Amino acid sequence: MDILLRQVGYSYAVDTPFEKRALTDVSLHIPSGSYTAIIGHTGSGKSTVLQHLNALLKPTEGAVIIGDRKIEAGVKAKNLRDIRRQVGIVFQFPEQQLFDETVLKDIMFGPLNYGVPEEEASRRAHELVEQLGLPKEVLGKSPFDLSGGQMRRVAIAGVLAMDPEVLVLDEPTAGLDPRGRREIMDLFHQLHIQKGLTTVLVTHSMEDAARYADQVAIMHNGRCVVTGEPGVIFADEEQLGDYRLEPPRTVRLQRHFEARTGLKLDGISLTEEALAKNIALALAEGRDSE
Amino acid sequence: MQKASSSYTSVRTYDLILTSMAIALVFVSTLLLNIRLPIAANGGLVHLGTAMLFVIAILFGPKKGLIAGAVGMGLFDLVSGWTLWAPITILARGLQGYVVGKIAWSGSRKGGSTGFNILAAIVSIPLMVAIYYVGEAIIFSSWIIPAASIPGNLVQNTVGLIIAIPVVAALKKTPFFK
Amino acid sequence: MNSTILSFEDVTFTYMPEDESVRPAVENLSFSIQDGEWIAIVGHNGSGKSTIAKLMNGLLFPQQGTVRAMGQTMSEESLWDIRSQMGMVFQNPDNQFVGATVQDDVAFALENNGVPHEEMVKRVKESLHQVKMEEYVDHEPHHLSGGQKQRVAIAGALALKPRLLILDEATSMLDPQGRVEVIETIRELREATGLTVISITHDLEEAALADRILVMNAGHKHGEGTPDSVFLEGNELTKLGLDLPFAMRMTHLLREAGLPLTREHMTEDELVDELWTFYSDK
Amino acid sequence: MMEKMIFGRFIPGDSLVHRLDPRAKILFVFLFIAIVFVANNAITYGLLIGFTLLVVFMSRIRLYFLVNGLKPVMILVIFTFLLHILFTREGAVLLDLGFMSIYEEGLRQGIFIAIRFLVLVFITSILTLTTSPISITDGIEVLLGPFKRLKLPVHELALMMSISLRFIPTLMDETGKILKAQMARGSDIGSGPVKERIKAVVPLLIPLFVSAFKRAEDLATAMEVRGYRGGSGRTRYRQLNWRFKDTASLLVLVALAGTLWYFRS
Ligand SMILES: Nc1ncnc2c1ncn2[C@@H]1O[C@H](COP(=O)(O)OP(=O)(O)OP(=O)(O)O)[C@@H](O)[C@H]1O
Ligand SMILES: Nc1ncnc2c1ncn2[C@@H]1O[C@H](COP(=O)(O)OP(=O)(O)OP(=O)(O)O)[C@@H](O)[C@H]1O
Ligand SMILES: [Mg+2]
Ligand SMILES: [Mg+2]
Repeated sequence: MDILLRQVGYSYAVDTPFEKRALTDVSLHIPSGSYTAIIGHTGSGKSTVLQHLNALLKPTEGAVIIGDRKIEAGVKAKNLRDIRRQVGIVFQFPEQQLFDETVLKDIMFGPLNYGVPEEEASRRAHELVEQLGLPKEVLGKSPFDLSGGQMRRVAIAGVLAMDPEVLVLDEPTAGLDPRGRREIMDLFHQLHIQKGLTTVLVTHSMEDAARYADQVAIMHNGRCVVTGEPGVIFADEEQLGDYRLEPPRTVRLQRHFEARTGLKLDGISLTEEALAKNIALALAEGRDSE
Repeated sequence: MQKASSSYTSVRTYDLILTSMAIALVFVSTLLLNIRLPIAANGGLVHLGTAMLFVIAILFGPKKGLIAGAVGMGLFDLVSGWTLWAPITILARGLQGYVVGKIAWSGSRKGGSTGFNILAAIVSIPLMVAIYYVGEAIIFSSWIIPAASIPGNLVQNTVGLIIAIPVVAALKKTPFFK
Repeated sequence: MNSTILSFEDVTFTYMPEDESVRPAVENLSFSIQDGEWIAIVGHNGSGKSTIAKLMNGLLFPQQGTVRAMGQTMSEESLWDIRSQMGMVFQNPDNQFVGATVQDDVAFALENNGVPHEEMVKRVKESLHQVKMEEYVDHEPHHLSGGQKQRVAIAGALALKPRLLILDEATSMLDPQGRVEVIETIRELREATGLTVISITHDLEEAALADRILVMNAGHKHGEGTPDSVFLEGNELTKLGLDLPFAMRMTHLLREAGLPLTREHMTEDELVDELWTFYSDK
Repeated sequence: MMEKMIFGRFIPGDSLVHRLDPRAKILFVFLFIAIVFVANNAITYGLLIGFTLLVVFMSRIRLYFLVNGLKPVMILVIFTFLLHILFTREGAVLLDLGFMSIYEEGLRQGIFIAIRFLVLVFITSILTLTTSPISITDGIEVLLGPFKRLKLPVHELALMMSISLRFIPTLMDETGKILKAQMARGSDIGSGPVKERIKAVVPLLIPLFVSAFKRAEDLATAMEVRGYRGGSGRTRYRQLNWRFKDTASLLVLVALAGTLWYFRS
């Protein structure tokens, strides 16, 4: 399912003395099956953009086209439930949405609301708990009896259980320890690959954006200023600096290495593994050519 | 709600903060959470402040019920243009919270009996309505005008009751109350 | 100079003493911290780090062993005196801000300790200056970023002129910029005042800044030492659910890619240096 | 942000009224409420209007803003006025509409009550418009001071109020987030059949409670670590200063009461 933002503007608290413009003229195309990372400084409008993707916010200017639905500023949109089922959203600190008596019921909450039959919902819950690396026993426990990391996983399962076509993630790993962070990001990537799930990730981690995304969008002062491939975006350090962002660590190390040795690596290394390989290669070649 | 360390001071501090949170919860539910119902009174817009007040009084008893009702809703009046009503609200909602808590907690029930919880809320309704009626009668110097707000108050309270009971039941099942 | 400011002697604590099957959150733990040191405590989720922090300032009392701080044994009697000499900053910036405005919050601990008014005004100003938040005296918490709130929390701790500052994952909920702000603040404070700092963290880059690292695993002390010596364990740490600093991960990956790197590198500079020698050697 | 909307009732400023001690302002409002009931004829009500406008003027709050913020209250004023006209049947008939008549006394009553109502609303609103909630809390704490002897936990009450004020914006943000998160899971208190809307309340309130508990626990720990152990032995950072202008403001009110009494019929 393609999502298209067409010159979207959004203001909070319209028609009050506290009106606050959050987005201006944002155009962004999220192709079906892509993995898009949205990066930008704090307050640049990333979360506001995200909430347009499943019509939790409606643009005050411009239009958002989600699949075959069009949500236009000033036009009353009816029946947004379908959109919200197709576009699942994992908020920052999603464990805050847990409420039900047991983990099983909580995971089934979304699907049941959207009319999925009981057995099917339960089947999905069982499957997801396993997929997310949680022990089977948690299904019968109260979500409030779990550790922080487990709660986060259950909340994510609650969104995945609706079987969305698009998965929207707002800093899904904030506050987790390094292992938890890595496991969850890898899981999203796996889903993206295996199920062809269109994925949109808001993150402060340039490393994650570089590692996983095939399209990167930079937000700055409520505008979407650049979109492009990570290899191109993260190579342009000057531009990143203009938007108060730093390149990923791998890129910084690569530049450092290049400056010191005078060798030039091919392209730009977006993952640690790639960087190691490139450096090894360059050094080997450097030797040969002497 | 057991805290790991339970010296006298820490229990009191926690209690104080819990009460502050209760005030904030009542305020926020009054301001932000509205349900529109297809009925005429109040234009159909019902806030969840009353429901929240019932829940708090039932879960935490008369003292917190009193403070959450009086301060939470009184504060709401103060900051949202109904300053003149604040004294009435403080009295009516404080008493309402107290009565609900008192009945729901009578005989060491501690809000554990659904029957008593419902009874508590029902008993508090005429009390709250009457205080508002008398208070507004003084402001307006009339016994007729304040009658206009009775239906709205009744709807508000009824919806509060209908919502509070399942919420209490659900909350009682969370580990915080075991 | 090198006096012990805090020590644990064979401390065991369990949240559920009645339940034998639950393992203690902290077991037979001993360590000591010298005046002026910066110690990092690292460990996976649930390894007992926060429990240690709570034992340090008498929020919890051990079932076995002794906690000593500021030259006194922790007890109901000495507790308030000890607390007045240590500051603590917690993980969630929102849940520790008591005052209605920045200055009220910084003054809170002073009020509790009965500091006279003129002195309070002076100290509030001083502490806010130390964390570079003096321009924000009248700001309300919800108008501050996470990093700013944490700096206010640090100022609130500093106002009492503590000898020891404990940070329990104080940076883990912040965005990268907020994290840098807070770590910078701590660094500068240490340079200026020689404050003893205990930072509990998941962030190994942050831990690498400390003088000494204490590694926790499932309630036990796994080991302790300088960052260099601790990180030398390499994959052992990864097994404990921890990460390695970036430069070290790269060192390992480069080795896997066939480069015969001889040493472990803690910083990028060192790593690039060796790569360079390697290249220029030919 | 949303919190500005509620506390937006407080308009920071530097007028004489803003600078009065909150205790003076609270006492002023209570005294004023009592005094208003002294008025009973055209002159006294006229004086009240004059006095109120003077206070509004001195607060430097634009009348437009004051009236605009009070729209729902204004509707009530009009409603009250009409009811008095319709239901009072004393004095000469001013207008005979056939199906009903408007009496002189009704009109008089209607106007007077409306005026009383308006001056009350204006003066009480001026209090909250010129005093920050936290100053009001400070004022209340000190004014309630004498009740400490009756074992009323005044210090605790004031601390509770200030903590709740501190957490209201936080919980409001949180409420917004939970609302959206559950909406994304297909449960919405804003649309669908009534039964569904009511059902959608549970998934909303439980997380809100849980989050409040969590915050309470964290905050209690943080407060204790910072040496909080009840009200005794504490000093105050915020100081209130009672100055001459505060006494003067109350004296003016006494003068007003005297004048009203004199002109009362
Ligand atoms: N509910 C709201 N009411 C009013 N203004 C808001 C609201 N939410 C966000 N804003 C404002 O809109 C702008 C964009 O906010 P947004 O949350 O989209 O930023 P962000 O890029 O997600 O930031 P962060 O990285 O801190 O999460 C900010 O200036 C913010 O203050
Ligand atoms: N209040 C409590 N009641 C019961 N058990 C607890 C409590 N707090 C912590 N525990 C348990 O004690 C152990 C140690 O917890 P602690 O919070 O000290 O870990 P931590 O290292 O700080 O973890 P994290 O990195 O998640 O903060 C865990 O197994 C935890 O489940
Ligand atoms: Mg955001
Ligand atoms: Mg911890």
